[in-house]
Amino acid sequence: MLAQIHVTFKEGVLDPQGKTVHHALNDLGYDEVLDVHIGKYLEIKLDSVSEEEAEIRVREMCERLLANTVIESFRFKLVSTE
Amino acid sequence: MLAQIHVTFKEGVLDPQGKTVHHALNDLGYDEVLDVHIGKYLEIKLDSVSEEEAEIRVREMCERLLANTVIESFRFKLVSTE
Amino acid sequence: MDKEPEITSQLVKDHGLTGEEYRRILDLIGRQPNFTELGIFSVMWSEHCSYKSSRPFLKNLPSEGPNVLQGPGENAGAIDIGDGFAVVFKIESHNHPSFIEPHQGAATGVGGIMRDVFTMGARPIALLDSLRFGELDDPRTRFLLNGVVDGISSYGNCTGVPTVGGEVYFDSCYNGNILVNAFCLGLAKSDKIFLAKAGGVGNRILYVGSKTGRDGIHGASLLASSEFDETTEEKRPTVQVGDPFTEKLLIEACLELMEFDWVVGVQDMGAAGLTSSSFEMAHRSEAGVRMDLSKVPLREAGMTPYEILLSESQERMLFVIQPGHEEEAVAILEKWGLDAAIIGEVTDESGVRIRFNGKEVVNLPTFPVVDGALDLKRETQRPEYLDRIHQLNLTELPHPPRGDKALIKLLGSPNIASKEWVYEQYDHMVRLNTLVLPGSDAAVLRIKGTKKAVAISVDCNSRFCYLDPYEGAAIAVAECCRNLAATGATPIGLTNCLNFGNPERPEIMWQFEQAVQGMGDACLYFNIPVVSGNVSLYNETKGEAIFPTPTVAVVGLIEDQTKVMTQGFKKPGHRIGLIGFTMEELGGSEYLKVLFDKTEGKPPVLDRKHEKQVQDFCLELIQKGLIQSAHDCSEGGLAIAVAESCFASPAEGIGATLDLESTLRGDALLFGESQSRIVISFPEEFTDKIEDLALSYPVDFILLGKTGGSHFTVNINGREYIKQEIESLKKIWKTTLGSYAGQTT
Amino acid sequence: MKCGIVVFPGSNCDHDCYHILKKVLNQETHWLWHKDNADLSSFDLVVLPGGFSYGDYLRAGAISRFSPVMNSVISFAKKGGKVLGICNGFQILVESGLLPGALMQNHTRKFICKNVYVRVESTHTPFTQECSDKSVLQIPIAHHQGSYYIDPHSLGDLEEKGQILFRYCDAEGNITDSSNPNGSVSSVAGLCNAQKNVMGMMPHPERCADPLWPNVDGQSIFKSLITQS
Ligand SMILES: Nc1ncnc2c1ncn2[C@@H]1O[C@H](COP(=O)(O)OP(=O)(O)O)[C@@H](O)[C@H]1O
Ligand SMILES: [Mg+2]
Repeated sequence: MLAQIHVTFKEGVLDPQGKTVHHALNDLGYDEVLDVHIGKYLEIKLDSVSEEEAEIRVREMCERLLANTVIESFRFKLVSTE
Repeated sequence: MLAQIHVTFKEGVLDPQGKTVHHALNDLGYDEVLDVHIGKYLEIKLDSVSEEEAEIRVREMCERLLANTVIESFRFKLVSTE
Repeated sequence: MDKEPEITSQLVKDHGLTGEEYRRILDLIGRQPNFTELGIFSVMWSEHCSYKSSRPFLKNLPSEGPNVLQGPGENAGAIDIGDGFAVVFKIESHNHPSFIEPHQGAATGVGGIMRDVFTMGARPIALLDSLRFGELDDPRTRFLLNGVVDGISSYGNCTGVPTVGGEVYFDSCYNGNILVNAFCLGLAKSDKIFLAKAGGVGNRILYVGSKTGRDGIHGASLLASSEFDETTEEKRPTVQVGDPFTEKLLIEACLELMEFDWVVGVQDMGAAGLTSSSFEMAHRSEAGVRMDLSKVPLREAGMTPYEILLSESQERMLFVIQPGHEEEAVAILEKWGLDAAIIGEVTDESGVRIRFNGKEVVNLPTFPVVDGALDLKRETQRPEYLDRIHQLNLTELPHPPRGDKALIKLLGSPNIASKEWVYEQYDHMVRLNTLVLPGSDAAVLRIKGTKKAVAISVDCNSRFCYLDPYEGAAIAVAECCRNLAATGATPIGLTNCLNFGNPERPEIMWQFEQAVQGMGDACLYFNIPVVSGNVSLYNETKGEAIFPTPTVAVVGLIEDQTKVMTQGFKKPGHRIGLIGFTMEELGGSEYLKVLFDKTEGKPPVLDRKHEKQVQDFCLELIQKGLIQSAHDCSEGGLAIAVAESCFASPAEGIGATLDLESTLRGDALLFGESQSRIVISFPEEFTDKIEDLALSYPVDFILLGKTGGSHFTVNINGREYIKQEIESLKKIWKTTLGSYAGQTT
Repeated sequence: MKCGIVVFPGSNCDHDCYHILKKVLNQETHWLWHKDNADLSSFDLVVLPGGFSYGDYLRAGAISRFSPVMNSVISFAKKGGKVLGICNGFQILVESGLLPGALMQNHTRKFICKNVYVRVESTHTPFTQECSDKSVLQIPIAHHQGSYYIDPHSLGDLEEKGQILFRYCDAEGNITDSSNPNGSVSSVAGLCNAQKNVMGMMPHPERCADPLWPNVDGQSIFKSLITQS
């Protein structure tokens, strides 16, 4: 099983990196760029576990370690690797 | 239009962050974690452009700035925001 | 725009204002405030902004001196150091935000204190941080330690300001309330210190820096003005994210702007953001201000005037400039890629009037807002715990025949162990000024273009303050100055950060009163002006307050930058001596805590006169080039001081043999924390000179032994008390903190 | 020697390089602003200093390499002009393709500021000719993304052509795992291009070149350049 996790800043939280890259893209001539947000993408390979269990465990991993829930939110998808 | 971009390390390039998080998860008791890879996730909001054009432009942005193709590979998806 | 909420007693309460305070507002402005105005009073009358509990006490701190250019009351204090330069410095807390989100909390703390300094026209050249965490086995401690250090590292390093020193302590009293106190020192031309003034009618108000977002509304002001409880989690969105890159640009751009004489005043937007900066500037200049919030650069759509005024978005400043220079100013800011906008002007009215989308939304006189909060006459009462804990009976304490075990345990205590794991994550060398790197008693920075150097130390033994807040605070001042003396510096000024529990409890206010008194008396005695400071109250969770922690940072001056002393032994075969006098004092010591888990007894006695002589003597030895190392005795006492001098030698470890004669208990002699002691080393041939000089002061001075060999050996009255290999001792001392921080669980 | 020091937004060792070149070594030294597409033909040396240009956002050096001044630096280098990239400057050089490989996050995942030892691996370059071969220099590092990466094939190439100039080592000059502070491939601390006129290194020689401190090991690099012009 593979967990694909996206961790991004919560709405309204300043994203300095996104802001700077946004400016850089505009400066490079990509005027069509209206906004940039930068987050993390994690892929976690899991040993044989049921989907229900994985769901619970991965959520827990995100809350405990992978996301900083004070300023970040996360979402994930479980993909079978068989 | 929204471009959802994933930038990840190429095969064979060591991902120190992924390795550390892997260890940390095991230490926390998540023994089912077999491997962790950490990359970047970018969301770029684009002004009205055709999908074909966006495809070309976003690929270019990735190659020029968003990914370092010496060590990273990227993939992206365009999502209509209407 | 949505209709504003109606003012109800519940709404007033939600804004942290008491009924009495609300009635006072009605009295002062003669009408009901609207919603936005209520928000303004709420932040400006909060404990954090108004100092309503602490101000009556702070008046007792001495703040004057011939070289003081600016004392308390501005963004930071300033002291003339000669040669046309002034140092500008301040320390400030970011405790509550750091507990909620350690990385961003600590990072924005660093950003805030730097802005306080460069607001005054000074280039920040040094940062220090005083950190306190809960006990090691508290599950959150490791997470908080890593997060805070990471936050300071990422912010300080990116701005190119070296973090040159600090302190780190662990104690269970900080389990629910960590302390993150950040200090910044800047260098300015002594005749170009900028103040937060609005100046004359017609001057323009220029907004500079990041755009305003919804972050941190009621952040510093409310967070820092109430205790933590179960609802703290809900306050989370008030945490702000820092952008050190923008801060770096802001430093450069602001310093460039301040070269021009059409810049009238500057104020950073810290706690209570645009509100406090505009009201305070107007108030100080007895001027009026008109602003139009529609001109403020915004990050988010649909923000209300309430939100714009109360936002605590980081990396923003307010400038007041003379009319006619708007374009010049904006051009400089654009060159640095910063947002800038003229948002208002100075008027001859006596209040602040604010418009938004063509409508007036605020019209308030400045006095009620800035100075209207009544000083609270908080009750004080001596806490009962004191009588209980003062009873420490040393005869009941086991007294082992050898000290090896205790030494090893102390070296592995995170309070004593090397802080290398922390300061290696900080760029402590950038700008090429750091003459004494972290790891010695005080940091020393040369002042380019002069022969001078400044030394900085930050200190507080809060265990002593818990046992006796008056003595504890005085000891903090003395120890800080002693740290400076050990590097060759004379104290010139002090800043403090007073971290205490809930001021509504009379016992806490008693601690506060005592500590301020102790600090003030010590400063008077040592003749050190207190030029800036900060108060952090409500460091308390579910009724458990932290130990009183009046952190002090003292800045000292070294006239000749080539005469700087460090704590490491330099060569084998040098003599080791002790300036000062050792008594049987184990109260409040790290030894008592680590070996017996006790925080008891009375703190060591501080004899101020003796302290001063010890410091002066040490300074003279350094001036005359008679000694090769100096290190003050603090936590862990004499044994730890000598061990640290062994570890810090350039040869990665020189041994030492001490031959002591004493009637004291061995543990008190070696691990007791008697004040006013400095360990020195020197070439044998200077022994007589040093002894003669000691007699002339007079100051206690004894020979302890010699450097050399690969062991740390201590003999007491001819019997071996400690013998350990330096290499293995050093390993414990060096790796303790890092291996703790590096574990995951 | 006429030196130019590029100032990117977020550069913070620019003043330190200036201090060493101008005040300590008495060289003619000028600032080069990142927005200017300057004519560099009269310069003998261009320095890309350390710091956090563009906050190191996205990747260290990724954004700065598009600064207008980099066009000038690239054509200056192509014509044989000497370019020295220190720390962030090194990162910019690899991002811009003037030097091969990439700089990744330290394997410790932490910023590291401390003194390290490096061994001089080649003295046949304008940057190291004043050093003695295999000598050990003590130079501070201060970086978060300093772990040098290059594929094994290209690494062999670098070695063959003598492009590796510095390797992390212990005080005696031994290359060991424990003396590699950041996990760099083959302990590489600094390298140059095939033409030997562009050099990048993670350690900060400007931090050990002022005689006010006892260690002036960094001077040998600047003196190599000065001797030459
Ligand atoms: N948080 C920190 N940041 C930077 N340096 C630190 C920190 N904590 C401790 N240090 C450094 O470690 C050394 C020892 O600290 P400490 O034991 O508190 O010294 P002292 O007892 O002499 O005041 C000092 O040089 C100090 O600056
Ligand atoms: Mg000390």
